[in-house]
Amino acid sequence: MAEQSDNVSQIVSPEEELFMGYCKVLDVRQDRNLRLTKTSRDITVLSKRCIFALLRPNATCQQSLDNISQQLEKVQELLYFVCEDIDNSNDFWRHRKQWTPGLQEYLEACTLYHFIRYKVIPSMQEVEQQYLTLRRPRASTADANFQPQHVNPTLPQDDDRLQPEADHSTSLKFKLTELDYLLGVADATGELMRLGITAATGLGQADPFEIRSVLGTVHRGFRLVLAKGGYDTHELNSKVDVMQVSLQKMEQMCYSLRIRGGRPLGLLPASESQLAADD
Amino acid sequence: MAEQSDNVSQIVSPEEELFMGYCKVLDVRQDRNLRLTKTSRDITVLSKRCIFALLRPNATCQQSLDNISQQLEKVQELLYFVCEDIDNSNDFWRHRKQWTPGLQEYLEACTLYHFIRYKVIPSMQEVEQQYLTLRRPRASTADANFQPQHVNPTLPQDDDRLQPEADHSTSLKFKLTELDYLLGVADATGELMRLGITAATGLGQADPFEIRSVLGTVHRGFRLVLAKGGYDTHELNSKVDVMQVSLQKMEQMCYSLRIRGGRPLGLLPASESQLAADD
Amino acid sequence: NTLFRKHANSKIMSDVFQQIAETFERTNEVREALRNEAKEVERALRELQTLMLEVHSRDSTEPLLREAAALFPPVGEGLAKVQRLVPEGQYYRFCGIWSWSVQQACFLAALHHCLSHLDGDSATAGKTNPSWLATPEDVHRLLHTDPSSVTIDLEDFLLGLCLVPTELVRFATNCVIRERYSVPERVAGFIGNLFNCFRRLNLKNDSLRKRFDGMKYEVKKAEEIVYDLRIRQLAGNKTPEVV
Amino acid sequence: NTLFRKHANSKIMSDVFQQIAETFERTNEVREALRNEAKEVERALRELQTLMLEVHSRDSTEPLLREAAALFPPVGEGLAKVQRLVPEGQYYRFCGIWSWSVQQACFLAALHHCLSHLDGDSATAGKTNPSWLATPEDVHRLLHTDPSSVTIDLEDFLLGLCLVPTELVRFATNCVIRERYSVPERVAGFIGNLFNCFRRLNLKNDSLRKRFDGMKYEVKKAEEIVYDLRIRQLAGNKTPEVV
Amino acid sequence: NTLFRKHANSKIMSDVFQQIAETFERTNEVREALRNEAKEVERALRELQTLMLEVHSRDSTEPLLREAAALFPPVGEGLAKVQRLVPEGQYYRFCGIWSWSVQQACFLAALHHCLSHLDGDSATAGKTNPSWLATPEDVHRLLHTDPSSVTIDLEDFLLGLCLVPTELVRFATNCVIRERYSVPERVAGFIGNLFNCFRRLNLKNDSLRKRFDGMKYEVKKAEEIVYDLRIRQLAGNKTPEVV
Amino acid sequence: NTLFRKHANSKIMSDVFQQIAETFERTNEVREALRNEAKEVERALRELQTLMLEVHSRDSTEPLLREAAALFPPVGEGLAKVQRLVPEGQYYRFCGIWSWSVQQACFLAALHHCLSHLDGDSATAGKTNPSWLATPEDVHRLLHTDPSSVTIDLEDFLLGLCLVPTELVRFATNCVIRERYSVPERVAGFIGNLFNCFRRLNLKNDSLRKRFDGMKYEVKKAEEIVYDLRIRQLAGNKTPEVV
Amino acid sequence: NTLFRKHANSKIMSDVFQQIAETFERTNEVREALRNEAKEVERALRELQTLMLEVHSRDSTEPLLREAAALFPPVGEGLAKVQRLVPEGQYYRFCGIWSWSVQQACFLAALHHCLSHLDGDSATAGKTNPSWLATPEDVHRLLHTDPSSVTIDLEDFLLGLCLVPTELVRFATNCVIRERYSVPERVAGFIGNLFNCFRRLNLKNDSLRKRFDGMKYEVKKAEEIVYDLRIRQLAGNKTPEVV
Amino acid sequence: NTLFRKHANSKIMSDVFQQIAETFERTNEVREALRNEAKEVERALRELQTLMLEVHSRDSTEPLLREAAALFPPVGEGLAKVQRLVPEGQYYRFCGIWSWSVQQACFLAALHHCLSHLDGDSATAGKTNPSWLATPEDVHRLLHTDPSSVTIDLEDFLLGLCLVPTELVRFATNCVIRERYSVPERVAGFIGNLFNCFRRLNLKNDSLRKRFDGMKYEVKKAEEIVYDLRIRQLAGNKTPEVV
Ligand SMILES: [Mn+2]
Ligand SMILES: [Mn+2]
Repeated sequence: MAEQSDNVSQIVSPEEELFMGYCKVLDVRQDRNLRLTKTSRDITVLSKRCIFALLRPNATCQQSLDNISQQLEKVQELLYFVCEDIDNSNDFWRHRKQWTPGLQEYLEACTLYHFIRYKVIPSMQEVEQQYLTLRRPRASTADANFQPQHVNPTLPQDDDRLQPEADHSTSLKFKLTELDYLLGVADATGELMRLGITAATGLGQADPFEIRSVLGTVHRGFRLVLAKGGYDTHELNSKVDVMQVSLQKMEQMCYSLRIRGGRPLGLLPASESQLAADD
Repeated sequence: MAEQSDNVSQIVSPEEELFMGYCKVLDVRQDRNLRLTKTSRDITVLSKRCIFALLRPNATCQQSLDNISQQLEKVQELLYFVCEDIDNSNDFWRHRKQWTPGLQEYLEACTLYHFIRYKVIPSMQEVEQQYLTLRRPRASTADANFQPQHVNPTLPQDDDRLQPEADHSTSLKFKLTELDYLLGVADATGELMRLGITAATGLGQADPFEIRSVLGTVHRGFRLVLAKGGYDTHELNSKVDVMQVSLQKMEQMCYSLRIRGGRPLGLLPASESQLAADD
Repeated sequence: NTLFRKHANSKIMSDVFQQIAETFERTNEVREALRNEAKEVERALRELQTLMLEVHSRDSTEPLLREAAALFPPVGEGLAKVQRLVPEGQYYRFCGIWSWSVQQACFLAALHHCLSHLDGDSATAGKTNPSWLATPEDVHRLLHTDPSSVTIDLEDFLLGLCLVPTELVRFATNCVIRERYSVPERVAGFIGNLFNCFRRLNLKNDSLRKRFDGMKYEVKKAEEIVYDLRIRQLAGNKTPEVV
Repeated sequence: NTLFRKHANSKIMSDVFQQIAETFERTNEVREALRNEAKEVERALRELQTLMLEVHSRDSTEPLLREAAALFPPVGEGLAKVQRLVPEGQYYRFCGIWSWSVQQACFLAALHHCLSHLDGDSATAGKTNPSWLATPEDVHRLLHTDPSSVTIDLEDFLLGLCLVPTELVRFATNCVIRERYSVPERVAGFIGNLFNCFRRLNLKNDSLRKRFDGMKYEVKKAEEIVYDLRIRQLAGNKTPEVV
Repeated sequence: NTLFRKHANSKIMSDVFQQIAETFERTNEVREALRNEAKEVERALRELQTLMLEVHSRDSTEPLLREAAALFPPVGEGLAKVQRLVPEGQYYRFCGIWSWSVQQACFLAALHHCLSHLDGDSATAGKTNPSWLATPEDVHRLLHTDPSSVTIDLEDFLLGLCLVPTELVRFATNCVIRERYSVPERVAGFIGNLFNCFRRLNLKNDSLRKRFDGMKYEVKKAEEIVYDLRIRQLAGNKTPEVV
Repeated sequence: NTLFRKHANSKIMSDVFQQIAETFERTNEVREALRNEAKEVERALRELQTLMLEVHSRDSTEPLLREAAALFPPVGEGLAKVQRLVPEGQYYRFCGIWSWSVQQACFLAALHHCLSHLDGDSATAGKTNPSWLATPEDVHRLLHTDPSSVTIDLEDFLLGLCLVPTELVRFATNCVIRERYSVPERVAGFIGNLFNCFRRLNLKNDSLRKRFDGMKYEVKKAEEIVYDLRIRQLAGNKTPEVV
Repeated sequence: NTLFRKHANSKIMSDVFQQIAETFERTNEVREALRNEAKEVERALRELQTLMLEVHSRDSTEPLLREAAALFPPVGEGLAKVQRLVPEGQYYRFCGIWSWSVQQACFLAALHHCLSHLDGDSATAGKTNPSWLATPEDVHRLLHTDPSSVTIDLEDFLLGLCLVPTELVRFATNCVIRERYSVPERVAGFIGNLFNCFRRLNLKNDSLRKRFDGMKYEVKKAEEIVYDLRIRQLAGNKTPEVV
Repeated sequence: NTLFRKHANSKIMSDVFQQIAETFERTNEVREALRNEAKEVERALRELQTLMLEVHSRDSTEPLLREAAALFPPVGEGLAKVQRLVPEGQYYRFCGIWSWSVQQACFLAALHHCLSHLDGDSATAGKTNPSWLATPEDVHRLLHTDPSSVTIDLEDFLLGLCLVPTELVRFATNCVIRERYSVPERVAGFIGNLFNCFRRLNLKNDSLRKRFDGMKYEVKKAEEIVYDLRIRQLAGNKTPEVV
């Protein structure tokens, strides 16, 4: 019986009651979607700031590297909340579309940081240990702005959440999939190319020939993965094309350095960046 | 002199110092951009919830209309922060791209609410008085999540902010431009069409012939504005095309009602929606 | 100390990629296997659908529904076989491959459930659920599966349900052609009720909201058939009861 | 009470739209006037640019810079005329119509300022700003305008600055062709310094970041010219001093 | 020392270009003038179209058609003004600038002509042409122009004609809503005729081809309205003969 | 009973369309003929272009230019044949069909003219025009046509001219490879002149605007070649003066 | 000194390409000829289609079908002419040029065959095939061709068949308008049959898949017409049985 | 009572369709098999391509070419397997499924052939063809196939060839980085030759036309590298003669 007048309490059919239950389950998912999207955007903003800082002129000095590593820790606090929100494998994969953009930007920042600090592209294990082992943020430091409100799930039956661990162990590990790792590294190659071109101008510390060979190795690795083909590679195909463009820009840069005597001569008083350029 | 070793304090050229000043000005704008974008997204989410509620079966009863009007007030609290953040005309227009999506969704919700409650499309004045007169939210109710952090502007010279009013008068009026009003009303016509088609099934309260004539009048009004042409109308052109599709869907609906005896017979026990259908 | 004394050791890096390539290959194999298995389910679904759609051109639906009931278990069995291939906890990673089939199975099960009620003989529909509207449990019952062997995601179930009204309206039209004048009113009652159910949801997900928008037109057509019968006194003039 | 007793009064509504149409028409008139005025500025800018770009094919730049200095005020005057038409506080509503001209004016002023320094004769550049890098005030000085009559938005100023290095590199190339071997080193110093300045910014705004990425290639070309001169002892072998 | 040996021809080159620049400038001025004039015509056309579109929401079209008839001459006058600016014999060089307006004028004139007939009162449509289908002469009559003052290119006329059926089908739908059940039949007859006429043309020009293909759907929609009315005995039961 | 009342006008409608169909057919035939004729011109142009582009891989251009001069008349003759098919005063209506060929002819003629000068032997280029820059008359002279038999629209001529700098820069590059170090300077002078001439035109037509913007890069490339030669004292140390 | 060492192979390279150029030229000529021939077929098809589509506006279809039967052979003859130009065994290489015409011919032949049956006089349709559904042989019979002279690819035949239901539904609508109430039922029966036949095919080819999906709407529309007639007792009350 | 009168033909209809369904199924199966086989070839090709692309980052290409030579036969074998599945005389009907693979195989074979020559050791390239330009026979030799087992369509071969210049220019760039300054000259000679050969073809097929247009830029880039080396006396000062 659809309600007639405005204030008669609506008589609801049994089927509609059933749907009110469904509505609650969908709302729980929708709220988690919104929370994850918001936090993912905040992670993206903070990670981009780290990337800009890493490309600044004074980025290579110890003091600014430490400062940037603190900023990365701030991102890890946000990732902790993401991790808590998708603490079971179903939610992890069901809500990937919401959290993967933020994670990829963070991985791009970590890869660039790692390369500037240790001169190597971090492996998956290194990323998981050094950048995805997340400690529960002390309430005070946690920026109220990013504190995700948990909607207490009224209808557990759809919500296949694992029993939350009894004691909140101090740290969570964010599960890194191969695809997210590759997508993060692929974006980082674009920033490495920027680092390389600045170096070729003599104003940066990096060695363009070095960056060219790293980009070459990463590009070959991606081709190796893609040779297998398969569904996941769709997301990677466009990234590999962009990487090829970056690689060829570095090749052009090294080409013009080579025909001009091979070394990036610092415009300013000659820096000791006279490196034996070999391949 | 570009820094050589890692820890030598960087000697910065006078020109670079000048740019550090520019950097601060740009950061102030960038932070305001981020804040406004976030708040605008929150406004969009809340407004969409109001629209869904208005299209629900029991929406027309007094009790749920009051409930929805409270939700609209919650949106007004967010608009208050937007208003505070762009309290001078320069920022109002400079950051329009950030706040207008949220405002438009809010105007869509208010127009639909107003039509369901008072059977008329609100005029610009009515919208400004009833929906854009914003009171300062009491600290407690303000959801910490949306509290915008003000970055204290270190360099006033670019930040052409008017002297903030001495006493925080209790209410602010959000300046409604003709373009934003039209964009909001245009989107609302899509939801009115949904209301009309549900009514034509006999399950809704509205009168499909009534909705068709309202859509016709709004569409004619938009065409009148567009006849003048000019730059602003670019944004409106696509909305008017969508409106024409909604109008023609309503015409088809009324057409099939007419050839079947002209009245939407409620499937459920005959409701008194026997309205003299005239145009 | 110069920044780049150490050279990125390309040897270590190509091992990193070699490993990843192998894991990718394993995931590809899982996807290939899932895809082949899903093709089997699609074949069984096509047969079930062909049979179910004959309801529009048969006088009595009862024998057809019994025949169709036998075609559900193979679909259920196929879905279980697919799900067995899914690595632990990765349902939502691969479910895109056969979620269309889950929707089709829910649609055909809900149609079957509803048509059995329409025949006023709830025998075929099984005793437990008196309502005409199927629930995920009813789908499991027809498919001879249970939530542990086959996951029916709520959104896939609802997307499947949205496809029922179109078939019901076509069924009602053909009932009138076969002079079974009592059916349209009960069909209109089902569809009106289902429409009100969906209006209870906060429909954010676009595909679900689009299908719900489409349902409105089926409600109207069902109402028109009742109207045609009512003004020609072809159906009992008692007000249509929402069963 | 039925929901829709009152009929939306179409008469009132068409008045609402009539009013809006009128306000739209007034805004259109403002835009039209601004557009016509902006065309005048573009014409003056084209003349100024044609003259300034002859710096690449002239032996001495000094007379050319003096001639060009006289072409800046008409541009400034045009910009002021445009801005006078802008309704109070609506600069950022309409500025899209002539922001390109503001960027071009800043670019040509900064180029003029820098070339005057290059000639080691800061007379033409006016006494106040010893640095080779123009500031918004220097642009106002050349245009004979002030912040109240003509707004120079910071982002437009920076976008204009980004266009200077490309012209400077072309100028350095032609200086070498004219055997004025001292210029390239100072040009390379300016460009290197400007590049480091931009690296101080948190470049979010895409168009600014794209132009900054482009500047890297000009830095490299400038360095290559210095390198060519250095290995052929054509320029004094003292290290290039960043002025 | 000069960079490029003194070239006698650089002096001559600029003279040659001087002439070219002048001819070029003249053509630009013509284009500029034509564009401004065309903008005026477009504004008048938009106003005429807004009024004509009200035929869908007005009960009687007759007063509206009279009102609209008064808005055609300004359009005709605008088109004549544009054409006067075209240099002798260069119509096809510049006609791209206002060909859209010519198509719109033909469309609205043909619609006006046809609606006047539909009202069974061919008075307004002028005595001479009893047929529903407007000819270029009818367009001239409404615009108060003649072939010498305004050229109506055949393809523009046909492109305009193709837009009439869509409006007529919408008009027929709204007539049914207003219970004017006699109109749809005559609309269906006219559209059927027009479609047959177009089919005899061997259409190569893609845009004309595309619009003609669209007309197929309008013919079907018009027939479906007549069908709805006939099956419910809402319209006279004469079957129209389309010769 | 007939659905559509017997319409006198349906008879008239088809007559009106009968005429339209005939005019339509005639225009299609003209277009068909023009297209076939234009294909012949394109074939002759392809041969001429193949020969002209061998200038980049030949040591001496003089014999090649003489050979190419003989391939221009067939192109001119083809263009005249096309133009003869165009109905009186409708040049601009159909010229889209072969305007690309006119541009190519102007481009190759201007290139031929310029290369003859570059060889310091203005004989082949004919006495009359001592300047590097070909004029429409020069194009007619090479094609053995005159303005009455073949129309060279100014915009097509300018579009053709814009293609010359790219070939000249490629020619200069290959001259350096063949150690003919005097050519690049004269090429840079010519391209600089041509760029200045084009800059005096107030370019509105987008395709011309785009090609002019492209020319900027050719000017810079030419200067870079002269720079490379000058810094290595490989070319005479006179700086060419661009007047 | 020469830049590229004298390559023996550049001589060989051009020989290799000489051969390639010749084979290329021959294939182009074949394509050219096929295209011209196909244009003739398209012209004949357009005439046939114009006549066939008049079936919607004629009271009796019988004379029209006889007239149309005479227009099929010219189409058949044109197709045979095209096929004769195809080099041995390369049908599928070039058939893309006229496959659209083959589809149209099959569509119009199947429509003709079906309409003859609808008239209850299978005489015109020839004795052999009593069924409504034309077979490729029926198409050959109408075209006066045989599989050796004209290949009818199965997919083209099926694509043509898919176009029949739309015309039949339009034909049924107009029959109701002309009060020939017996036709719609038989049309609904035929379309229902055709849809079931197509559903047995496991359709992978996208264009065929898309047209089959379209047929669903025609089945529903046909049922709705039968519903309209039945509810108003306008057609015989026997319910046709789809076997 | 049955809905549609008992139609004799519905029985016959399904028989006719039965045959059609069978032929249709057979073609689907052939396509399915061809697609699976083609996937294997694509996988082998991707592996071959990944290895060949390492030529840009390896110091000496000779060992790499030997390694790659071993990866060609599996590709050839896969192509032969695909072709064996093609029904007699229907190559062109299905070849679309693996034509991309044929083009890639030709591209990689031609690249392999050319790089072997570049290394001045034509041994690896097989004795017979001393020229840089691979012929279809050379492709067959590398793939260990022959024209009877694998058809290499001329257009696919040419499309593959068009991809070689881009790789060669990149190879030349990296050779300069590795200070192997003799390579670019020979690359420029080869690309110049290839471009001239292609220009003699009258290209109608759009994809081939587009790839040929792209080759222009590779020719220019190759010339610019030779120019850079020649101006810095980094390469032997012989000017290559392109005959
Ligand atoms: Mn990035
Ligand atoms: Mn909306």
